[in-house]
Amino acid sequence: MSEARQFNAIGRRVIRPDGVDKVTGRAAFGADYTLPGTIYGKVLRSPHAHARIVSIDTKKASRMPGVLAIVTGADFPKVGSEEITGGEGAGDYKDLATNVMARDRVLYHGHAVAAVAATSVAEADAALAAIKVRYEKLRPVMDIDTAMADDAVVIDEQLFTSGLPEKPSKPSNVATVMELKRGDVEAGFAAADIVLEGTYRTPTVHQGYIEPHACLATINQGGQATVWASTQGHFDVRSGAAKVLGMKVSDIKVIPTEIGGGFGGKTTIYVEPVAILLSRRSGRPVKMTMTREEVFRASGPASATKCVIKIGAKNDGTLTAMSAWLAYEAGAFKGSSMAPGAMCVFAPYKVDNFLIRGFDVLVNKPKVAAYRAPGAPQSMYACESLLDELAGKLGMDPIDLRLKNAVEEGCQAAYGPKFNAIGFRECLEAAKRHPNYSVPLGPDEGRGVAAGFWFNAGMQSSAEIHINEDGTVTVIEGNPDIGGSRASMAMMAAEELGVPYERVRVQIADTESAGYTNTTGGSRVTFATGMAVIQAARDIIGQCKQRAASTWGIDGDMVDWADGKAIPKPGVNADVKPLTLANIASNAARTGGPLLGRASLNARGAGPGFSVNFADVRVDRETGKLDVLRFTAIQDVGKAIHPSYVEGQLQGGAAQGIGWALNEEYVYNKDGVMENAGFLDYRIPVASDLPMIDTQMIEVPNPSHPYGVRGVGETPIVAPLAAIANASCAATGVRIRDLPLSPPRVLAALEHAAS
Amino acid sequence: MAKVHVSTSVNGQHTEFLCEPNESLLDVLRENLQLTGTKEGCATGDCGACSVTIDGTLVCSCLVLGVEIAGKEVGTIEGIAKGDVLHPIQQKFLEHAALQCGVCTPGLIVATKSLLDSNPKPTEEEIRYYLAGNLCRCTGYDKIVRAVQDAAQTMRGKRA
Amino acid sequence: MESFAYAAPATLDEALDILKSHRRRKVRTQLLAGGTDMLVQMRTSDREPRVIVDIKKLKETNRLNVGGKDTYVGAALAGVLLTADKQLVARHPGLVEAVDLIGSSQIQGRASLGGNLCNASPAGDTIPAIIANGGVCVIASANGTREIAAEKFVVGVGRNALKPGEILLGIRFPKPAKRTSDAYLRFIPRSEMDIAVAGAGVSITLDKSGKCTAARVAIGAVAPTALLVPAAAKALVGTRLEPAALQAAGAAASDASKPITDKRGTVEYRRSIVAVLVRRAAKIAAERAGALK
Amino acid sequence: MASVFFPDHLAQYTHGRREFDVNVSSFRDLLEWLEVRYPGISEKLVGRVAVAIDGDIIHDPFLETIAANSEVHFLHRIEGG
Repeated sequence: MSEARQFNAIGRRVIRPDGVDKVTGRAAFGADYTLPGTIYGKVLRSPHAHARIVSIDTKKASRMPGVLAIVTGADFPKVGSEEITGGEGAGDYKDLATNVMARDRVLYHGHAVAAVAATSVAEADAALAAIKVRYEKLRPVMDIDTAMADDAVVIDEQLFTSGLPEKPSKPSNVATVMELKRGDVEAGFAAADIVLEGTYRTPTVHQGYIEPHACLATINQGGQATVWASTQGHFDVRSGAAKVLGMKVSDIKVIPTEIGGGFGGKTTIYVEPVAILLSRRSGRPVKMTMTREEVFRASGPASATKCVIKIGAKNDGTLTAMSAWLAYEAGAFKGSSMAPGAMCVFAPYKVDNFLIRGFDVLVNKPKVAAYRAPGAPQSMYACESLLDELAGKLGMDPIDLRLKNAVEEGCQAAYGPKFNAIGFRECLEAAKRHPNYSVPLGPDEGRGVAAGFWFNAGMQSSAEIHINEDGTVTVIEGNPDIGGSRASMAMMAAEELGVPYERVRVQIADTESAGYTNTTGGSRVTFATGMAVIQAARDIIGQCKQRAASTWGIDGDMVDWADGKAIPKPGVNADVKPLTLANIASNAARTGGPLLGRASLNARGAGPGFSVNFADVRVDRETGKLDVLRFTAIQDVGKAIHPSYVEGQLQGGAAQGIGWALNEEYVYNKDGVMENAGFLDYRIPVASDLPMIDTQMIEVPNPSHPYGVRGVGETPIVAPLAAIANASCAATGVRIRDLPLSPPRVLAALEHAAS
Repeated sequence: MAKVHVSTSVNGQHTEFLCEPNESLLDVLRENLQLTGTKEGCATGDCGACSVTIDGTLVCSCLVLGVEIAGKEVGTIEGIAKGDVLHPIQQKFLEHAALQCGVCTPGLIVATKSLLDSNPKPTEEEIRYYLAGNLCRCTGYDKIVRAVQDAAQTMRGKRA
Repeated sequence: MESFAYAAPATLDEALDILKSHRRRKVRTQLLAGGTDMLVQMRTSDREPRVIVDIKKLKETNRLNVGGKDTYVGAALAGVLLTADKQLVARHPGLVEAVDLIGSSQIQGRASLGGNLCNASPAGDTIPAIIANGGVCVIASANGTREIAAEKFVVGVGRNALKPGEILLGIRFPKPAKRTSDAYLRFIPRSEMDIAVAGAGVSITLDKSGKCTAARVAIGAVAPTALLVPAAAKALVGTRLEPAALQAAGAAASDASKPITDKRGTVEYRRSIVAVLVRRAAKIAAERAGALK
Repeated sequence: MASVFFPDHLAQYTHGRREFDVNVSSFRDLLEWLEVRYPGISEKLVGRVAVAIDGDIIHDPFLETIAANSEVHFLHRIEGG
């Protein structure tokens, strides 16, 4: 791309096209759709964390008033084992089906056991209460240490650890082992002047999107289903529901509703196939919405982890060796985000000798789902915390320590390939220069620094551009707009076509109206789908040049496109007026028919995102409470298409990371029952918990994107955990390695240190 | 026992509906009156997505019974804009990009209006505490607070 | 199917009649004020049908009087009405602080002092503040009215002293003596929206010289009910709230507490911070009562 | 010759060998080259692992050019949230 390129549309802070509907209450989210005759589906959930289902008796429930259909696991087809070709944590269709509705065993408290459709929610709830399920309780396995112990209860007798050189002889709760290494780690430690080691734990946390999962499904007697769903990826809802129900993909149409947050948690399916089946059984449209309690108990949280990190360094801060032992809870089925966690943990640093071992571990908790840079926050929290300790021991500024070892273009990443243009060093330097970094601290206050990294994804996208008869532009694409992406698509189309942003409208189309498009996730939309939109716009421009040429009676390659107009190339001897998009569109019928541009691609070259965050916190030494005073998020964003929404990603990720660090955790009792399944006691940050979150966008263009875009959505959640933990350590003088840094834990540590 | 007939006013319009005595105002608005701009995030009063006003007082509609609003004036997000003219709060939320997914936005706008109606010049701290019952998981609140500050200034200007 | 019914009597007599007639027919009734706890409970744990008797239309439950002798706060008045009353804030600042701490702005639009008391949560924020202010519950029944001290009103977790057919009309507070003020503090992990992990309401009376002549200390969320802690008050009386006196009062509160470990805090943690809260609240109350800083 | 790398957990498919120097011009050719030496390996790799060619991560590689000095790394597929 050309560095000096001047942009017209992109880089501005325009008003998003869907904004008015969202500030007036008109935007329709998952639970907002109703069809004539709609009835309501509700799910009966397991009261036990681990049990065998002995019997299910639905007779009484089926005779309850208003009840039109009841389904249990026996009503679903048997689904064979088949890998879901997605990314980390995507798992297996058999597991997906069993997670949607339990068959012979329940594997976590909240696991779906049966479902009812009735003419009202109250009637459905009453019927659920009348279903009799007999269970034979089994001992729940609730944490990594228990699950990995030699005498552990094995959750899945068919599960043999994969990733080992030879197939093990016994089943295990460890689904997968992964190893990454380079150089000679023992020699590296031997060569170090200082070697530090620490064990870090992070709890189960939830994405905490404000809109619960919701869908409306209807299926006709011919077997064709239509589903309105709040999802990050409606094509994935289609493929998942088709597998779980044994249907043809072409028989399911999924219409994406507006989505009230996802953060990775709405990349899989829960109620959608159940709603289709209930609709088939009842002959009526079925609406299903999870309660908030169900969202916590039965949708996919992020892994709890145990990470052991060891770092060796020279006295000047040069890293000589690093090792990581990383165990991630997968929940009841295999497929945690351990692998990306392992690949990220040392990604920001140059080190010749390292050994990373990762373990994907089953426990009796809900199957984890992706959560913003899945896997990275946990392992990098551990590594970035230990680096902070190292900086302290060496008496080095923590930014200087990182600068000493930072990767740059051409360095080989710990996960394999060499980096292209990246902005880690630039972020570190910006942090060091940032005025917030030199604000004086008061008593009981501390400052902490940490770095973050995420790969960012490319994958498949499609886009169509229609030029309407008045020259306005309709963009059709297939990524639910979770945070302003309609605006960035419209801006990129406007930029390419040379028309004002206001003349472009973006439509998020259903599975039958948009070309196949991968999920809104992996920070891929602005990058990959944006690239498809740009290519579709270039397709339009090519056609317009041809139309202009035929209008003028000159050769197509004699026409240029500039400022939204077709003009003859310099030197062309034609006395013609430039033709605008509107001119060409109005004459389209005579020059070959409607103007329709298309692109589909599998995007490569997603540029990785690096960040540096620092936080100031104050501790109340009598209660152990930490207050965040200042937070600064610096990130290489490639090229900010809409700067406000990019800043918003940095701020939102920071807030989620702060919550993860300070208060958020699933609290389980000894029976494996989550005790805080609501927003009252699962404490996400509220407005008064946070300061303004200062952002600085560094723009090191991604060479693989026409405008230099790199994904920005996920990296922001990675660094805050350690930034807060390191600030807490600086404020309190005590290093706490387990998250969250809740007041009781901090006070206990302070008291322990004093005694 | 039978459904209850309730006569009330919603966004200035006389409105009548039938509801179960234990049905929440939120369900009445969304299901009976098809006013789906008011959102359900938790149904326990912890998220504020269902914020509405009753006789000008800000409440969570999930914690009010439909039968309780007989004879009252209910204000919802659908009544904030006047015809095709956005309220300054709505305009500032757009200008400041104070929403990402947008599901908490109706509740936040209703709550912000309630704040600024009673306190035209709130400090940042007052804004943050007043809106503490409106959870937003996307924005980190920064741009929301700035939008509210800017809206307050605009509204003061209009009043003067 | 059985269902719920709703009644919103306009007078006290009508309300008492409704309670009486349903009792005779053995129909379960439930009094409704702001409903911010009740509706959640109805939705999550207690789905049994009953007749909901809304007491918000009664004049007796809606009266607010900061009078010459006593203060009277109607049981159904929403928090916003109390926090907006300048006289009430001036006379019982700690009580109003406690009201203001309950939930969000939205909750403040509904939640009431009477509801918080009747809900009888160990962690109810207003309860220690009511007790510290010497609050007396005014209860009506077909037989007339009776009064009981607030510390006797809550009898257990989720249980109060109301008998069938009775309605809590309001809470009466004696007018504070000269140079008396109060404060309420609670501890929560976030800045808002949480349930108290521990709470402390303190009322302090000073003489002209700044010596404490009377005190009431009540603590919350550290026992099945809020506790009045005379030993903590005793540690303050006769002192000028020097650090040693505050320390002793805190320790007395800590000793009196009988906390449990749950998702919101441990026994040790609650014991430890209740002392901190008592110290801090006593200091604020004394400053408000006119102590020199 | 292009350099091809397998991380440890994928080197089980290559009998533990982690590095190769290969003379191929496209990813399709590379897969054929590997299949000849390790029959069945394509099935383990296609659709299941990603590849980075000169730093660009590609989920579903097929016709991508591999230059004489290219570096090709097989790696776990990353999708993200």
